[in-house]
Parts: sequence; structure tokens; C-alpha cells
Amino acid sequence: MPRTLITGARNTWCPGCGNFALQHTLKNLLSDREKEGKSLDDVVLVLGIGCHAKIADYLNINSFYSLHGRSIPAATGIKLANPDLTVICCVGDGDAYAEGLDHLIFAAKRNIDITVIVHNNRVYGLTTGQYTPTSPIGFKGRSTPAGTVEYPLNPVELMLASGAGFIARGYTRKMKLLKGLIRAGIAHKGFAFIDVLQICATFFPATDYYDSHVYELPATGSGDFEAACALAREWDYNSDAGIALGTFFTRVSPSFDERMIPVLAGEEVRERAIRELFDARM
Amino acid sequence: MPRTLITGARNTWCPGCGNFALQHTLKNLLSDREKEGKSLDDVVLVLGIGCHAKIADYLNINSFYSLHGRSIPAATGIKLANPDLTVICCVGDGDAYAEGLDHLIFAAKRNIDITVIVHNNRVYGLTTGQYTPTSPIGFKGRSTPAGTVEYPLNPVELMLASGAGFIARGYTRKMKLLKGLIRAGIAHKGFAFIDVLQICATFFPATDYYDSHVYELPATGSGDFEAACALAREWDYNSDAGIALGTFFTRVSPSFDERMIPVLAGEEVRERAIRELFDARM
Amino acid sequence: MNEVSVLIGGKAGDGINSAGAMVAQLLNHLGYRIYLYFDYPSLIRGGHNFAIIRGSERDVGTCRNHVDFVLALNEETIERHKEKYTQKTVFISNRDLIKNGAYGIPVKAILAEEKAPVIMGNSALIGGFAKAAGIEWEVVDAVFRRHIPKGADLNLAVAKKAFDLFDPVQLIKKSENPPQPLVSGNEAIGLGLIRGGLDAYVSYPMTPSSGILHFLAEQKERFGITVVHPENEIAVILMALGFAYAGKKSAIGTSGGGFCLMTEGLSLAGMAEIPIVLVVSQRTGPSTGLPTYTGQSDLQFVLHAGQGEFPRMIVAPGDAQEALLWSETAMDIAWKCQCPAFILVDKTLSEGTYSLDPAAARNTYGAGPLLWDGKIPYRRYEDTASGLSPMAFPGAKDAVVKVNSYMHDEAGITAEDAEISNQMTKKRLKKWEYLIEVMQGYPGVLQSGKSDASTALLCWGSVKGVCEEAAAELGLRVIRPVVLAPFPIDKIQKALMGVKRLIVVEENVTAQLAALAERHGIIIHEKILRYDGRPFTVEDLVSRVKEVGI
Amino acid sequence: MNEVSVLIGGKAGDGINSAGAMVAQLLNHLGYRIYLYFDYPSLIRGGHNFAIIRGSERDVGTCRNHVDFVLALNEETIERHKEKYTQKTVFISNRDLIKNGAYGIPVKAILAEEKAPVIMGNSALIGGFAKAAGIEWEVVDAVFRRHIPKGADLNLAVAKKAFDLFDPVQLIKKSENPPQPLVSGNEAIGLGLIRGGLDAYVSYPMTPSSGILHFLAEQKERFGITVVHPENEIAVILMALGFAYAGKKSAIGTSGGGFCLMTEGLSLAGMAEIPIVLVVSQRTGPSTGLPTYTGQSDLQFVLHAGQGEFPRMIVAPGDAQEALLWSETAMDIAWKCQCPAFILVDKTLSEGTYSLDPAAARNTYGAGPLLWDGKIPYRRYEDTASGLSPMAFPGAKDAVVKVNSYMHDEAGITAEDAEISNQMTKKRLKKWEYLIEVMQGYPGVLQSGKSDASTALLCWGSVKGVCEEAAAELGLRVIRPVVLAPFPIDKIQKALMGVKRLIVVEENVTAQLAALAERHGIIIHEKILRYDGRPFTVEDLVSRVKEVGI
Ligand SMILES: Cc1ncc(C[n+]2csc(CCOP(=O)(O)OP(=O)(O)O)c2C)c(N)n1
Ligand SMILES: Cc1ncc(C[n+]2csc(CCOP(=O)(O)OP(=O)(O)O)c2C)c(N)n1
Ligand code: SF4
Ligand code: SF4
Ligand SMILES: [Mg+2]
Ligand SMILES: [Mg+2]
Repeated sequence: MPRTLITGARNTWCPGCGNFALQHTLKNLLSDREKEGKSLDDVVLVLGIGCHAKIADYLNINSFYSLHGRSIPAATGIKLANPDLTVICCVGDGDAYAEGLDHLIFAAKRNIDITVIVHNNRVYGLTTGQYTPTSPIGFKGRSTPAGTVEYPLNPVELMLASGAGFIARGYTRKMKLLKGLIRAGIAHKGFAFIDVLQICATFFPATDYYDSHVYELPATGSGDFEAACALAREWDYNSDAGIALGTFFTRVSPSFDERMIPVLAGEEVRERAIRELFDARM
Repeated sequence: MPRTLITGARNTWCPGCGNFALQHTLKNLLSDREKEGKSLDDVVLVLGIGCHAKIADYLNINSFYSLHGRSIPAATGIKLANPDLTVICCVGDGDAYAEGLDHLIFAAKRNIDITVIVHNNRVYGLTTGQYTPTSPIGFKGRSTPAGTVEYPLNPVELMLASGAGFIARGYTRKMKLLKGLIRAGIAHKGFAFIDVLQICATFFPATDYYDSHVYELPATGSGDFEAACALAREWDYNSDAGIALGTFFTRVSPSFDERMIPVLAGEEVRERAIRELFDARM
Repeated sequence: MNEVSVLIGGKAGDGINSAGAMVAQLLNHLGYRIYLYFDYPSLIRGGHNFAIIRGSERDVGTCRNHVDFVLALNEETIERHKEKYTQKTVFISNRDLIKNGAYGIPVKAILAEEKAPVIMGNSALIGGFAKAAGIEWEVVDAVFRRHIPKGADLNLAVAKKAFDLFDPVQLIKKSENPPQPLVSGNEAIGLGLIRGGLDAYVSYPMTPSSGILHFLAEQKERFGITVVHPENEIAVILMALGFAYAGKKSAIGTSGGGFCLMTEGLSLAGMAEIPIVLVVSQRTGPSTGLPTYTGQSDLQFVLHAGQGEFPRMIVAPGDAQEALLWSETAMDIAWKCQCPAFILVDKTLSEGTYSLDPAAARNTYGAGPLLWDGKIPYRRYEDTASGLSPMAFPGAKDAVVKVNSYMHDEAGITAEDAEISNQMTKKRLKKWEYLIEVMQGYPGVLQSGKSDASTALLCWGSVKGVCEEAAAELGLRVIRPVVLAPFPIDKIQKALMGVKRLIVVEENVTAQLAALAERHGIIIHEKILRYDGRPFTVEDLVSRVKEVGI
Repeated sequence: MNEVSVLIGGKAGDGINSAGAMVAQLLNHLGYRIYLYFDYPSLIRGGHNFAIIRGSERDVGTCRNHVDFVLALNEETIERHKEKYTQKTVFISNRDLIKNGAYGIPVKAILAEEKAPVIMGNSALIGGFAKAAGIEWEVVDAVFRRHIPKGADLNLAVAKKAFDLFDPVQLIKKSENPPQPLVSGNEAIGLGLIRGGLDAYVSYPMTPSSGILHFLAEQKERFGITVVHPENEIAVILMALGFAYAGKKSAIGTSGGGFCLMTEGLSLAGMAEIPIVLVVSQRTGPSTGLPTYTGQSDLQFVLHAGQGEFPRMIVAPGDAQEALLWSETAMDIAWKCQCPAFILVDKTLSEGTYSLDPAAARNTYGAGPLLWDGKIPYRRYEDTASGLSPMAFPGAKDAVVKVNSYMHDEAGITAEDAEISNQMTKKRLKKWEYLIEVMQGYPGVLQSGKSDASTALLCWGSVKGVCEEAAAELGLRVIRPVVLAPFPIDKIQKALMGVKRLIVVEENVTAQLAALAERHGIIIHEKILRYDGRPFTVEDLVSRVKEVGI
């Protein structure tokens, strides 16, 4: 009997929130996975704190609802503990690009085999609308009512510079593409990063802007680093330019969890080692 | 009477440590500054924790000897508090690329007018030789006696992706160049980043390697971003390649401290504002 | 009737908070003192929000269980709060959404008639309420014009339509008090900091402290301050310390989780002797807990946070008025004693709205911070009789200002030998004594209620309001330390004279003030604790006190 | 003579620590119990390092003021320690560097003769010491061969040259005890964790905890564990919690500053009920303080760290033997009670070297962690009588394992209403009671010294050794809680029977154990505190006790 994928928890996202599209996409991917005969018991969702993270309550799979900005190291621990698990992080832009940016960069650097999906609504949703590192300059949020004076970070560029092996960008209103990207990210052996432009109906309702600026990349998954860099710079999360959606870059290399697999030692082996060590110390 | 630039504190760096070159360079720059008739009272050194940070005790100028990884936000506060100060951060690679990487990236993003000098010895010196984010893969440190399984970060590339307006690389055994770079970094209005390959005589004695691989860039200060990226990738802190020294990139834009200058209000103005506010609330 | 409680409820996003504020202003202009409690879950739209506005002729800072009026924007409001209704409760409701509501208002029709947008529906309910409560139209008109300057006419037109529908049902008597400003606890803290000389507020958003950030960011031009929202809380405290090192008065605001990330910076402030004010607004823990609900469970954490031992001041105001006063004071103390000063509050206080007396007494400044006299060489950590070293800031002529997180000598240079360690630790101890001495001069313990009662409630922070009302009802004394560190044990002992039975009242699990008092030899007879994120109500507390026995 | 103290000193980088270890092994092979104290400033080369090796026929865990032998690698060593010399102190020194030294050894000449590298100079001093102390060459030969397998011949040749220079001066009597393994406190902790079933050790280097990281990283293949050194301490604790969530036993190690950064993760562990072992090794604070010196100033911080309230276990072993035992136990408790378990030590214990009895009793496991029986639906936070919910891990068939930092229901889904908050908070309270019950079964308070003495020393952690020796000398009782949370008040009360005068001995400023005891109604009569980063010595403490009066 296929699993009921949605819990009974009451959904509290605002009407029109892009998180619905993300939840729907993940649900469909899980259901596909089940149909392919793979177990859902091996899937773990790791979340930060924010509107995005409520997906922990809504999807009926294993989940670690962690701390603001800290889902990625938790996910890293989980994957290292049990490399058979499929570990997916749903994080916010405040979460992953501000509070816990270092963890994102180190996950990419290490090439730990997890998939990070950034619900990038370019605002702190749950705390009612402050700017994030990807808000455009001049953004009037509640902590910057006169407008920010900082240019946004370009997370795609940052991930390229950090050694990520799978880098993509999706959009919550392009659900077919989104599903393909997340599926490919999960399938990618190694660290996968997907920045998802997510509509925040309440604090960053950029639907019209995105709709008129996004375009889909032709091929999926190129290993051409320079080309990826150029593409990443086309739209810098601030300028008025075409916004490429799709896979910017892929390259497979040994993952951190593969390289770190310990040779397990039972209690007896350990006790022997301890005895030997004691012996060497006298 | 010119100030005595070196304190009486006993110097405890190992013989052959590259920090001597950095201290000497800074001392000379300070002394030049004094000769140019500028005051040293306006210079503030902000330090992390590590071998590099001991320079706080050795140079006889204002200093904030802060926490491991946290000098950059302290420096940001100082500069915002008093934009007339010249604020220089001496940080370690463990300091700025591991413990506190996010602060470095945000300083670049904001374009706060401070100069960050990374004493990049590619090892945790003071804690006796563990790998850092710029140690080459396979590095056998005390936390990784079997060798690391991670590729290093390329800080130059990361800084380019973060929007830094002045990016340079120096080497402790090229003191003339080093002095020029730091001088230019300080003169740069906005965030300046200088990665300094610093010899660690005890845990990362790479003198021969660096000596045979470094070369100086011809021009200083180009605004060509693509060229800078290509140059940054030439040596990725791991590969066997030529190591460019000099200024990779410069671009001037309004600094965070300039944009954030508050219009000061005296006590009377404040009390009036409070009274108005009370009035509006009843 | 010299007191009234109004509940207004609806979905998140319905504007309950601002509608509640309008009701509060109506009562304010009838001469009532106000307390507004706003209850909402952690989400942006949907979910149930409600506000209880309590007006009283006396100062008030808590809710009662029953309400006199219910303004229901949806059916759920009526369903949810049944235990608060009495025989006399009057229901004003949106007839379009609520079947069988008494005093149903045809909101949709009114809005259509006036061509008003949906959000103005709340004005219809307020209009209906005003009439039912017998509030004169002149008062409604005046309050709308003052508080919704943009669109007052249209809102008033909508309100008037509903006003004209009913006859008065339950009259709220006018009082003689003049109206007072209504401010939230968070705003009061912000204003207190401004009065204390704040130059820079640095904060990362975290409920329930974010209101301070939003308020000060909004007002920063008027007050001439810098407001920074950095990448995370670690950056927050280090930036604030950077400001202070450079001579600018800074404060930070956060809640428990964010405070965790500041503890390393706090210990740095302790060692480097850098003044800083920290506002920690508590919510229900542990961890993310209930982000929008209250609690008093971080007292011991704030008391002991940071490795090593260093002096700190902790003050826990009980309402907005005290928050205003003590925030100003905290800044003064931080700089006078060169140590961290905490303002420890909670969701109830931070996000509650209170009447404030704008003419109340302010902090009286003594000498202000001890400043360098210019004699060189400057030594940041000069060992003096009081333990206080004169301050200078970078930029000062010929001062080499060295602050240091390591053990250091008087000049601020790292020192590792036993002798200097001993000396400088003792210097910091002297400063601790100095702080204790300075705090003697402040009313660190407040006593209220029946002054000769032999049973007393011992409490701290925002439960002030509820404890005082319960005590009034039961004839008890209330002893409340406002200053929690340095612990004002002498003043408490004095306040305890004649007390035979001491009942602690706290909103936490382990009775943290009780532990602090016990550690100082005070015997606690009973503990009344609540820990579901909801503040005590008067009836609640009265019955709990009766349960344990007076 | 049934006890001996040897001081060896030189510049940082001279290999004082390993030379000290060789001296310790010589004494070990003479049948002595060993304590080695290593003193060094925070730097890599230069600066003065010294080790004191104390051998005794009884167990030993502290130093005395005087030393019997000094092995001086430089002049500074002789100068610095004058207050430790007695009439009988024998000086073995490097004649090339030290003028006027008695028993000067021509190190340079010996090395030249043997064509040995500079670093082997230490072997010459050890050889000279052995002869002066009357240690037979066979013992020296055996010890060198065991402990310097590579290059033993050359080292021995060098040592022999010096050995042959002198006649015995002050004989160290051989004892009948067999040698025992010498391990550092950090190694003992590592081994205890391994015995407790450690799967993963996650740590960011920080003195004095780094030794555990280095040791376990070095040994990870032999023990079959994962060792991770991540980007910072925040990542450390989150990774460790990730491991535990996935069913792997994890531990972290740090010191105060790094622990600050873990407090948010700690509170998460409390709310999400994830087992984790935390080793916090204290150094002199506040802030960076004295990184390589000792202190006991983080007890209250560790007790209260993290927002909100949740159960935690804290154990403070007194020496390597106890560290071995209690580290194993801590892992057991963490998993049995699904809560954080702390091993709170300090520089003295972490970096001291102790004799260990390898055959000493181990933790006796009871049932182990409570595991899910497979009945669906799995609910991670099932509310049971004990408060403990059965554990399952992701990957388990049909278990949906949801852990949550928010207030949550039994299934782990966020819940914000008062009723569930109340229920689940009470569930965690029951678990707290359960932890208290479990800890009843452990010897949480140790008593030693004169059992009917009416004056007792109350202490914790590494001051064990010095308190026991001082008590023996003065005829006092020693009462030492090893478990500090849940505080074993009943056991302490029992141990206090007949005590009329209680003197607390701690290495901090504010007497933190005293505060904890006072909070539980225990009356402390005197406090003996030291806070210069140096551990008490026996004479020190004896005279301080005499000062306050027995
Ligand atoms: C340490 C810490 N700081 C602050 C918060 C408060 N907080 C909760 S969610 C959030 C922002 C979320 O923004 P984002 O990650 O973009 O998620 P979104 O709500 O937009 O999906 C913040 C600041 C917290 N929970 N923990
Ligand atoms: C929060 C915290 N974690 C760990 C440490 C311990 N620590 C001190 S210096 C240092 C590493 C320094 O490395 P790096 O920044 O490269 O400086 P270097 O010594 O190489 O100059 C560490 C881990 C600390 N002081 N604070
Ligand atoms: S605030 Fe924005 S992100 Fe959050 S639920 Fe509403 S629409 Fe979605
Ligand atoms: S350890 Fe390395 S970086 Fe540190 S002082 Fe020695 S040589 Fe310099
Ligand atoms: Mg967001
Ligand atoms: Mg380094």
C-alpha cells in the first residue's frame, strides 16, 4: 500500500505561496520513487527554521526540523552516519545564505552527498519580511524601511566558487522543470545545490517579474565551468536581465561520505585495541 | 617624536615564521604613514586568535584582540562607529576561512571599508597543526593523520564571487610586493582583501615550493572581472601551477560605512522626537 | 463598571493587531489605562489570532479570564474562547461569516455601499462595538482621525454605518483620566535605550525581540542612530562590541536561540571590559519551542552564560513603564561599570501594549563613564582602587587603546604568568564589587500589595501585573526584584520582614528565581509555575494561590 | 623514600613533554604510580615549558611544591623554579647552556661523539638523571626500547654516556608494584567513549580538549570510528546530532569558547531528545583567557546553557581512571535517557598523565537504549509513563522518524496549542525524573579521607588529588560529587553526616560548586579558591586550609 505522503497537519502557508509548489513537487518525486519500488524509509528531510521549513510537518517522511541556518551540518552528520539514506535539505535564503552560509560552502567544498534545495523567496518570510542576502539593493524590509544599501549575493556564483558538483536554479512557477532539477539533484552522487526562486505572496510577490524574465536552459548538466560562470553572472539577483533556469553545472567526483566510510570494529576488536594501547603505555 | 612602533612584549613566533615579515611590513607602513604626517592614533588593528593574531601584542597601535574567527564583524562595528579610523584586520586562514567564513563574505558583499590581511599559512598554527580550508587535499594534520579528503577552498575565487572590490595575493618572502599590496589595500576606499601566503616554519614549511612557483603580476589593479577569475583559477591552492602574486581585481563603489552614516541627533532633538511619538500614541 | 475587557479575533492576516489597537485607543480616550495582549501562532496567514484589550481605571498589565465584549471576525473566534464568556458578554460579529451571531453586522454590504476595501471591514466591527458599548460618536471620530490619518473618512463612514445599526447594550463608563500614550514593551525598550544615549542598535530578527529592531529601524533618522541587521547573531554582538570599543553606545536584541550564539561575544565583553546592553526577550523553550508564546525560562542561562566569571547586570522590568526607565538605566550602568547589562523580558512584555505615563521619573545620571584624563601612556586596564579603568577610544590623541580577550596586563598586552593573572582577575573582582555598590543606589526590589501581609508572592518580570492583581484580591504582599544581578539580597531580606509564607510565581518549569533566592538562603514555601506559553490570568493565579494555601 | 618529584624544563619546542613521559616511564618501571603535570604557555616555540613528574607508591594526582630532581635544558629552568628547591634537590643540566650547574652534562660533545641529532640531547639528561637517582641501567635500557622503538640504540648510546658520568646521588627506591599504563586524561576520555560504543567523534580543535581529537583521529582505524573536524563548533554539534538521529553514538569535545557556540545545538538536543555526549574541558577564562592553563569556572554555565529547561547529566571525573569509567558511563546514560551528557573536565585532567589500572571495574550496562518495537505508526515522542519514548532511526521499515526543535506532538509534528505544550513539557519532566532515578544507581558522590572527621573539604573534578593528599595530611574528610547534575543532594547529605565545618575548594572566582550546594540548602563555612590558572599544590592547599582554620 503506498504511503500517505501528506500528514494531517494543518497547512499554514499564505494563499499563493510558492512553497506549495515545492511541497507538491517533492510529494510527486516521493511518489515516483515509491512506484519505482524504492523505499521511502530511506529518505530524510532536514530543515532549517522559516516558512519553507514547515514542509517538515506536511510531508509524511523522516524529518529533522533543526535550527535556523543549521540544517546542512545536521544533514552532513546523517549522511555520514548512514550513507544509504537519501538526505534532502530544504532551507530558506535567510537560513542558508545569512545565518548559516559557511555550512553551505563547506558542504559544497566537501562534496557531501546531500541535496540542498533553497526556498529562495528573497526575504525572511516567517519573521515578517526583512531583507535577506538575495534581496535586491534598496529593498524596503522591516529592518530596512529606508531600503537596504547592500548588493545581493549571487548564490550560483558562490557555489561555483565553492566547488559544488551540481548547481541548478528553479522557479516555483515552472513545476515541471523544478521536478526534473530536484530529481537530477538527488540522483547526482555528491553535493547538489538547487536555488529555487520561490514566490512569497506576502513579502516578495515577484511573480510578474519572474514570469517575464525567466527562460529555460537548453541542455541539462554541462561540465563547462567557464560557461557556467558566465551564465551565473547573466543575472546577479539585482540587475534587470534574463533569468536562466536549469542546470548550470555538473561534475562528478568522489563524495565526502564515500571517502569517510569507517571500517567498523566490534566490541571485541575495540577491547583488544584498548589492551594493546595500554600495553604500549607501560 | 615618532612613536615606538614595537611594544616591549616578548615575541614568541618560531624562528623562520612568516609572521615576522608581516609584522615588519606593517611596521614600515605605519612608520611611512607617520612620516607622511598622518596620525597613528586613527589606525586600529583587529585580530582573531592564532599565531597571526599575536601581532596585536607586538605593534604599538590601537588593537582589538577579539575571538577566533570574529575579527571582521568587530572591525565592521568599529568602522561604522567611526569612519575616520583606518581599520585593518589581521586574520588567520583557520580564523577567516573556517570558523568565521561567513563574516568575510558579508564584509565583501557590504563593501565595508576595512582591509583584511589573511595570514594564510594553510594550517592552524597555534593549535599545533590541523588542516585548514586552504590545506591541500591529503594534508596530514593532527586531526587528519591519514590525510584530509577535501579539496581546499580558493579564497581568491570566493572573494570574487562575493563582490570584493580589492583582491590581492602576497607572499611573506616577497616583502616589497607585500608592502605595496597592503598599502594599496588600505588606500582602497571600500573592502580590501589580501591573501598572504605565509610560511609556517613548524607545520607548513612550503618555502621551496612557493619560491619556485610564485610570479608577480605585471600591472596592478585591473577591473577586468573575467580576467581576474581566470587568473584566480590558475592555481587553486592544490594543483601544481604557477602562483600569481599581486592585485587580481579592483573596483571602487560606495562603501557600506559611507552609505550608513547617520545624521546625529542631540539629546534635545531626541527628547522632542520621543514626545512627538508619545503624542502620536494617544 | 470601572473596567472592561474586549476580545477581538480572526484569521492571521485579518489585521487583528491594528484593530485591537483601535479598540485600545477608544478605551484610552474614555480615560482607561490599557493593557493589550496579542496572541498569534507562528505563521503569516490563516491560523487564529486574537487580542484582548483590557481597560481599567487603575494601571493594568494582565488579562482576566472573562471578557465583556467579543469582536468576532470569524466563527472560530466565537468557538475558541467559550470559557471566557459570561452571561453578560456582548458579541459583535461579521454577519457574513458568522451564523447566529448576536449583533451581526452586514460587513460586505456596508463595504459595498461605501465602496471600501475588504480590510476596512474591521472598522465596521469597531463602529458596532462603540455603539454597543455606548461610546459617543465624537470619541470614535476623534480616535479614527488621530490614528488612521490616511483614509479616516472612508473608515469612519464604514464605522458609522455599523454604529447606527444598534442601540447601546452595555455601557462603558467614561473616566476622568486623560488619555496616555499606548506603547508596546518593545517600543518602550527602544525609547529607553535612546534616552540612555544609544548610538547603534544591532540585531538579527528573532521573535519576540524583533519589534525593537523594526521600531528603531523605522525611527532611526529621527533619533539619529545607526541600525544594523547583520548576517547572524555572532556578527551582531561582535559589531556591537566594535561600536563600543570605538566609543559608541550600542545595544543588541535577541531571544534565547540567538542569545546562544552571542555567549562567546558576551564572555569577550566580560574579559575585555567592553560595555554593552543586551535585550533578551524570552519565549517558550527549549530550542525553537513556541516562537510567539511567552516564558521565563532563560534567567539562569542569562545569569551564567559565557565561559569564565565576570560581572553583569540583569534587570527584568515588569511593564512598559519600567522597561522605559530601566532600559535607559541599563545603558548608563553598562558604561559606568564597563560590563554587560541585560534587559531580560519576555513575549508578554515585548509584544504587549501598555499605557505609559510620559512624565514619570527618569534615570538620574551620576558621573557617567569614567574617561581618560589624557595622561600618557594610556593603559586601558589600569588597576585602580575601584577596579574601573578610565576609558579612551581609538582616535584619541596618543592613546594606544588595546582591548584583549586573553588574560592581559594593564596595557592590554597578553600576559600568561600567574602573578598578572591574579592581579587582573582581582581587578575585575573589584569592579564587580563596584557594580554591586552602584546598584545599591537603585530600587532593585519593588514591594506592593498589602505591606503587612505575612504571605507574599515572589516574582519577576512581566508577571508583575497578574501578581499585583491577585495579591490585591487576596490581601497578599508582592515582592519583586527588578534587578536580578547583582542579586539584591539585602533589599529582598528587608522586603521579607514579617513574611511567614513565600510563594514564588514564575512562568517556567524549574522555578528559576526560586533557585536564585534559595542559593542566597531564602526559603520558598510554594512554587506556582505555568509553562504552556500562555501568561497567567488573574483568576488563574488566584485559584492556584488558593490551591497551595495562603 | 617512597615518593619522588622530578621537574624537567626547557624552551617550547625542546620536547619537554616527551622527555617528561620518559622520566615518568622510568618511575613507572620502578613501581611508582605517576602523575605528570605539563605547563606551557600558548605558543609553539620559545617560551618556558616544564613538566613535573611525581611518582608515589600510592595513587597520585597532583604536585607538591618541592622537587627532588631538576632536569634543566636551559638556564631559565633553574632560575624560574627556585621556590621548589630544597637542600636535597639534585640538578642535572646541560652544561653547554648552563654555567655553574651541578651534574652538568656535556650534551654537545656527547651528541657529536655519537653522531646523534640535537633532539637526542634530552636522552643524555635522562641518562644522567637515571644514574643520579640510582636507577639500574637495565631499567633504562628496557624503557627506552619499549618507548622509543625507532632509534632506541642511538638514544641509549647517548644516555649511557651521561649515565656513566656520575655516581648515584639520591636513590629512588624500587617498589614492588608492577608498572601500569600511563595515559593522559584526554586519552582516558577517548577510551571511555570507545568503550561506551562511540561511532563518531566530532570536534573543532580547542585547547585543552584537542588531545581527544588528536588521539581518536590517530586511532580511528583501530577503533572503527568516524572522526570529523568540521568548519566550526556550530557545525560540530549539529553534525553530532545528525549522527545520533541516524542511530550512531556521537560525542563532541571542546572548551568554553567553543562550547558557547554549541549552546543552541544543546538546547535543540534537549527539545528534540537526541542523545549526545559533550566533553567540555575548562581553561582559565573569561574569553580566550589563558588557553593552556586550568580552571573550574564553567560549571554553572554548563549547568544552565541553552535556552529553556531540559534534563542533562554532568559528570566531573577526578582523574584519568574516573575519566575512563565515566566517559563510558556518560555515553550509556545519554542514550538511556535520551538527553545530553556532559563530561566536564579541565586542563589539569585533560593534559595530565596518570597511572591507570586497566583491570578496574567498568560501567555495568542495564537495558541500553529503549528501542521501538516495530508497531506502527511510529511516534518519536510517544508519551509514556517514564517519559521515555522508544527510539527508531531513519531507514527503519515503516518508521516515520520526525524530530523537531519546535514544541511538537507525539508524532513530532509542530504543535502550538496550550494543551499539547503542557502535555509534552510534562513528558520531558517525567524523563527528567527518570534520569534522576537512573543516576541514583551510580556512585555519584565519593567520600575519602578520615571518615569521621568533622571538618570536610567539598570539591569536584581534578582537585581530587590535591584535596585527598591535603586531607590525609590534616586528618579531614573529602566529599566529592562526581555527578553534578542531576545534583546528588541525598548522597551529599549522607556524606555530610557528622560534618560540622565544610570547606569548599575550587579553582574559580565565585565558588560555583558552593553556589550549587547552597541552592540545595547546604551550608558552606569557608571557600578556598584559586584562579591564576595554576592547579593547587598540596602545600598550597594545606596552608590555605590552616589559614581558614580546620
Ligand atoms: C538563531 C536564530 N535566529 C533567528 C531566528 C528567527 N528566525 C526564524 S525564521 C527566520 C528567517 C527565515 O527566513 P528564511 O530562511 O528566508 O525562511 P522563509 O521564512 O523565508 O522561508 C528567522 C530570522 C531563529 N529561529 N533562530
Ligand atoms: C571558538 C574557538 N574555537 C577554537 C579555538 C582554538 N583556536 C585558537 S587559534 C585556532 C586556530 C588558528 O588557526 P589560524 O586562524 O589559521 O591561525 P594561525 O595560528 O595559523 O596563525 C584555534 C582553532 C578558539 N580560540 N575559539
Ligand atoms: S510569508 Fe511568504 S513564504 Fe511565508 S507562507 Fe506567506 S507567502 Fe509563503
Ligand atoms: S607555528 Fe607556524 S605560524 Fe605559528 S609561530 Fe610557529 S611558524 Fe609561525
Ligand atoms: Mg526566505
Ligand atoms: Mg593558519
